[in-house]
Amino acid sequence: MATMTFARAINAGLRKAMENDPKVVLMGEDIGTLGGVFRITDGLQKDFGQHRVLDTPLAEAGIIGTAIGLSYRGYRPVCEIQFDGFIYPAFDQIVSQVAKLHYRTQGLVKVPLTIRVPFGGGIGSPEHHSESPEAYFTHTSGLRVISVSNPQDAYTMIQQAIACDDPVLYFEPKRRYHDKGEVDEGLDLSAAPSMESARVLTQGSDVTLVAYGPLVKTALDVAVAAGDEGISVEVIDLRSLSPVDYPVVEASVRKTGRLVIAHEAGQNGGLGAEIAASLTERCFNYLEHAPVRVTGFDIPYPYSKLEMHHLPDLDRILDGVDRAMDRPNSLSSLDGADD
Amino acid sequence: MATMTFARAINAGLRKAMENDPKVVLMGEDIGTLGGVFRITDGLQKDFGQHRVLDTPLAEAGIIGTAIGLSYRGYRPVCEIQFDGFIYPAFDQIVSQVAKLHYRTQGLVKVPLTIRVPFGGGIGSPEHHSESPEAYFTHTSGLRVISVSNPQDAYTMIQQAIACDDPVLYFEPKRRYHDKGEVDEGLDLSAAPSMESARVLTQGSDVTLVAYGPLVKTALDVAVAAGDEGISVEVIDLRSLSPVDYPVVEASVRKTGRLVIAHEAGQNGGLGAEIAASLTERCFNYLEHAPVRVTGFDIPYPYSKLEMHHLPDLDRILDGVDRAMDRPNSLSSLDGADD
Amino acid sequence: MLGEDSTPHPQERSRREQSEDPEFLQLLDPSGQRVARPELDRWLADVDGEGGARVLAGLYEDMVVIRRIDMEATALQRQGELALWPPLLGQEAAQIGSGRALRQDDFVFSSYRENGVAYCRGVNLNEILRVWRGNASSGWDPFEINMATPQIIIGAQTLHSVGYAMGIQFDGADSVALAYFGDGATSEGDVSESMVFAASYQAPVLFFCQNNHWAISEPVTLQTHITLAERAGGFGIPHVRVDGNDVLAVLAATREALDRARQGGGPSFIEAVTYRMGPHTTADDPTRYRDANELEDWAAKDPILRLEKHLESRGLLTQELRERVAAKSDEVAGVVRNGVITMPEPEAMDVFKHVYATPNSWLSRQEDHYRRYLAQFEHHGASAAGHVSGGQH
Amino acid sequence: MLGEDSTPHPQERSRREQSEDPEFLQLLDPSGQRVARPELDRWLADVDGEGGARVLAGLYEDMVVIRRIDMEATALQRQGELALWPPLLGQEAAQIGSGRALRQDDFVFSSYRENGVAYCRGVNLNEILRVWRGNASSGWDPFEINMATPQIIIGAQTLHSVGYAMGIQFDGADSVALAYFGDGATSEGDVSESMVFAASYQAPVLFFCQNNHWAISEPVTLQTHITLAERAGGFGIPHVRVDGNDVLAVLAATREALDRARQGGGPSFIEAVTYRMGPHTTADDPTRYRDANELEDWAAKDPILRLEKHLESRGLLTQELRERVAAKSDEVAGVVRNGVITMPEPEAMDVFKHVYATPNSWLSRQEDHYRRYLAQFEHHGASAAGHVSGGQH
Ligand SMILES: Cc1ncc(C[n+]2csc(CCOP(=O)(O)OP(=O)(O)O)c2C)c(N)n1
Ligand SMILES: Cc1ncc(C[n+]2csc(CCOP(=O)(O)OP(=O)(O)O)c2C)c(N)n1
Ligand SMILES: [Mg+2]
Ligand SMILES: [Mg+2]
Repeated sequence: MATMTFARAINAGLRKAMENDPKVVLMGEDIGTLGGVFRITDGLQKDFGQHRVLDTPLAEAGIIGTAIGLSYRGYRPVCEIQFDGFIYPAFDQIVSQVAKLHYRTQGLVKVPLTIRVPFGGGIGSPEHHSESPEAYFTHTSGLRVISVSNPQDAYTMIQQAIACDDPVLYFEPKRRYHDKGEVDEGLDLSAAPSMESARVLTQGSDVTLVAYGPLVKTALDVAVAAGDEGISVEVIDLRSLSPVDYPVVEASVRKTGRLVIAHEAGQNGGLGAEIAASLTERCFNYLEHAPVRVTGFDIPYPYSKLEMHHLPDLDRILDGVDRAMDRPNSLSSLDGADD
Repeated sequence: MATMTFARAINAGLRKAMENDPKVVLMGEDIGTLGGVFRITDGLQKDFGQHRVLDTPLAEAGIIGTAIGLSYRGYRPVCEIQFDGFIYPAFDQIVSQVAKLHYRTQGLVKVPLTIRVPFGGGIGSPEHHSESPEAYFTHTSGLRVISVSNPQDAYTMIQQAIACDDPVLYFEPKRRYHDKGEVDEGLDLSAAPSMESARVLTQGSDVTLVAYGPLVKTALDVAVAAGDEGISVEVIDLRSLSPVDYPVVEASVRKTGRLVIAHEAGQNGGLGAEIAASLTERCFNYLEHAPVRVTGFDIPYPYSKLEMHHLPDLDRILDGVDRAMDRPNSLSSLDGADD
Repeated sequence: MLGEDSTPHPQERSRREQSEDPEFLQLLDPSGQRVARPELDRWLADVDGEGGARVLAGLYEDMVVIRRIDMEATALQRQGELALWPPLLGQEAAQIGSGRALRQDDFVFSSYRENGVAYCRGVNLNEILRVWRGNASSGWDPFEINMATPQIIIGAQTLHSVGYAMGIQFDGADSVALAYFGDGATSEGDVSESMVFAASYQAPVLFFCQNNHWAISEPVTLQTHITLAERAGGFGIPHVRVDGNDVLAVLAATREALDRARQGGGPSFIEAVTYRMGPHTTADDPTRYRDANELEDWAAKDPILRLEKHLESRGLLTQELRERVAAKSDEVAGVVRNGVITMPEPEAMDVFKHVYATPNSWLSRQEDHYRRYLAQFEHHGASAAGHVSGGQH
Repeated sequence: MLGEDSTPHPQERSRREQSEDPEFLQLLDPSGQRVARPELDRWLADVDGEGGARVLAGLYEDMVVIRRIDMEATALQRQGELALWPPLLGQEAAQIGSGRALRQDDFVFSSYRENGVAYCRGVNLNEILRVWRGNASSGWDPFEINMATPQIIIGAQTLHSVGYAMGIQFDGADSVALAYFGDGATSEGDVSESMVFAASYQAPVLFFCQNNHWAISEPVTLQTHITLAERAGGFGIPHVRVDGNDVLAVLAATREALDRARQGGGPSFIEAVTYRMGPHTTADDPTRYRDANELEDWAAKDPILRLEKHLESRGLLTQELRERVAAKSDEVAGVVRNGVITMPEPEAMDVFKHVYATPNSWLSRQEDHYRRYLAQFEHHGASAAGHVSGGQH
């Protein structure tokens, strides 16, 4: 066990994957000499050489498109998209190629690509640097989408993503990069929980609170604050966004009868919509209140002076918990009204 | 009133918009001399000239990006994306520019762009020609998304989209292009229902069936077939996919207590998820069954010999209606089971 | 001052297209005469040397055979046996000249029209039309013939070829990756980015652009006012413009470029100037946008005709050759036709296959539900989904 | 044969960068001497003629002033008054030389580093830093100064400029659209596509590439092995490579290109070879990736120093000029600083403003809910959202 930052844990996981498999290559803008703008790949080019850690020309479609070609040749590329908002130029290659190649070729061509995306807000950046685009990818068949919330998972799941024969979008909550945690670097991958599994972080009986990535930490704080008021919150870290580990969430909701989902992305068609719809389908008769979504607004990510208004925080999520619990909340006055 | 095909109605609507406003220009691949691969722009270049109807180089980001520049200069470009699957190369320009420019500039720059997208399956095409990408855009703040289901709406709403100061994605159900209908070409736009409004097509008391674009016709067939079995279906054509006209759907669901949503796009994070989640939030106490989604599968669009298995058809939607009605259905055997 | 304006007025373009252009590589003139180009002769040693007759006959056979496959496919589409077909008619020299220059360990990434190249790679002719019948998303095993299956997203495959070439480099191999694409494709951002990457890493890739003058209804003059070969120059990539209807010029240029790549010389770009004599696909009606005259002009430059003239001038177009080639064409056409009409139909549950390489809980559930759904119809004796009308519900 | 390999070995590149390159346009040599270039002199008639002293003094003032604004902004960032700042230090000649060549009715689309160009356009200095303080998504009214607000998505604005130029064409006007972008940007597909469109329609647009040698930590040699000016040649666009630290060369080249566009001559491309003397942004640490020596070399080529030498050689660098420029710089810096520190704070509900131009029912509801949410805290006497801890809940 070692204590390390989230950023360092990803670095260590990448290093481990590269040591274990010579076919693993890293590609991206500024990831070599500089070690990435967040230093996630710090030192790796020095240790593994320029052919294992490639600084690429400034072109995202180019990065993903050439990574596909490398997959054909038997490589397992790990691509860094510098910031969430810069993934869109590569969207076509991801949606029409990466996601569909295995299907299109009847399973003959595997695309064991990992696409690392530092995502989400809260660090005071200018526009295009704080996006939460995960729902675009969960809606894309053929991709797997995961998001990590703590150093241990960051370390383990980057290796699982790389080892997986399917393409994986790996969303890193950039505002948590400096958080520290214990990491067991000796952990045997095969002993680790599957990358597809969700994890119950706190046992609770009143309400299920589902989060992923950056808001898991906030969700844990919510559980404590709500606990102080006598509300017992079961926090679930989704970990896998596509597929979602529904059996775990379902079991929890059957127990609590109430569900709150939190994410930074906008509400309209965000992950919360799918989870609310799926859980309603699965546990309609157990629900005591409609699933509640606490999300970013459906606006372009705002400039930094206002981002704390956009991001669901402790209070906003607590308000959502109150709503799910039929306690007084910000929308109480609308109850029963045709709003 | 004139009887015309769906395709012809769009053509007539474009012509009307171009006559009314010299700033309206059409851009796209093969839309000039050829009149578009679906002939939607047939004859318009001949009548309005090469500066009003531009054949563009083969580059979708280029089409949307230059249309943005034209917007800065006061034009109202209407861009044709030849097929749904070819919109992804333009995704960055749409998501990071078209959708965000008005917000970014505090309302100073308007982008009154219309992006026409022939979408959906059912015409036996090869891959990338039958996609239903609408949910990517409904999840994108700053865009309006509409889809038309009949010649009259096609005619009217293309004009409304062009007249709108916001960017509009206009999804055309390509497999309905040859359907005929009555079109009132004299219709005063200001008298027409708002482009944001949904429309109740059949009054019903047992279940609300929500559809849009290509499946509206199927939904109407479902209403007839279900009616034969004594089930009264209220069919709603959404027309606007973002924003959705929730008050109309909500009123219906409060009445029927049951909701079925049908679309061709995959289920995971599709429009059905948002509608199910929103309606559950809005009418939880009125619901007698969880909202039911009947959608395409979460697979890349299959090759044409299998597309009828992917696309929700009359029988699949009827099965969904049965589910919503708690009648025997394909999943009855799972009822109560932890599936 | 600004650099010389190299942009000819659109009207001047036709002039530049002429074979008089000294930059335009032609080794067989329109009358079928072999034009000497000392600097290139080493690439045609086999053609010009002793065994030349055999080599030329081989190229001739290939060109005739792929035209026949193409015609057969068009016929099959007209008869309703195929959903769609993109004819290669007129592009036989470009495809055979380049395809026959390749080594088995080279790897091809193509568009949808390069079925002649697939033929050179040894594609199973039973499989080549699966995708056009609508029975599969793609046609063959890419690793069996070292050629990716057709790419419909215009230009996307060029990046794949560069990535593959980077892998060749990492492996220290001397294979080459090929990217085939059209004149229209050159406008797509992906194609430019692929040249950026190829030049940056000096990857062993050959960009092979078939300029067939049209992108559906759009003439190449809409995409560029200068030659497409020059485009590559802007990225620092060696390039050449060849007569794409001259199989020897294509063969020589391709061999030179491949050799350069094998020697570590990095990427090259070949613009093969040819003509799409048929419609864009069987769904297209080219009379809506192009002159009958233009087609006639190009019919006179037919690549097979050109090679026939050459063979004739060397006394090689024997009755025996003609008969052999005709017999082979018939045979191949039969295989193709038979493959199409006896192709097994896919099964409903195949829609769920191969979406993922590893099990996926969400999709498995969907699959299970659909199986139950279909089973209902069996209970009721109906044949299959989509065939049961609501009335029978 | 394949065209000549125009790709120099990476090591050879530095040679080509030298001003000895005859293709490299320089009108002030490093010692500040005016180099005669007869074919260009007509573009500098005002500089070389009677009123030249005034023109040169103006350019000098501009360069010193924008450097001062830049330094002030960097200082404000260091003091925590700005969230971020992308310095233009070292690129003053490129920005002033081009910015001062423009007409009021031309329209600029830039990246984030062209604050010197914005200065030339007459930007309100109170507004220029709003976006970097985090108080707005963008800085100014694009239509007031005919310049779009900064673009962060690398290369995206080049397409906008071409579209705008197409609009100029439709309107029969003789304005020009400008696209400013960096060396790194040239690799993005959008930039290539913008050249395709510009060349196809012969749109009146000027591509102005500031090759400052770095894209964050990536040297320009990673993006290309040949010059960036040559890139434009591949699209059939006239191009020139100028010494971007020579304000007169930049001015002359820009004037020529603008004139060409106004005359209907279509697009042009200027590569201004310069150097980013500061970090990429205030968040960057360039010592991690570049040599101190390199910086020193370029410090010797400082564009302001160069112009000072020239002024000196013509006896124009008077005490009066120095004092006037210093005073102006102080004044401007004061305005900027004051603008920043007195900038009004945005209000919570502003997050919902201007998402749409027309009312949107979905968003209005969200806005209403958030208003109710915030109102709660007022009832409870708390200050604002995000400032209330869960404990007080
Ligand atoms: C990204 C994308 N945009 C548009 C299309 C539609 N489309 C199919 S083929 C074609 C023309 C391609 O022309 P070219 O590259 O010259 O190849 P050719 O068909 O002549 O072989 C177009 C526009 C597509 N398949 N992909
Ligand atoms: C599409 C996109 N990808 C990546 C980035 C991150 N990024 C910001 S600036 C930059 C380097 C740009 O270099 P260059 O074009 O040379 O301009 P310069 O900063 O030197 O002015 C990068 C990679 C971005 N902003 N947009
Ligand atoms: Mg073509
Ligand atoms: Mg730069």
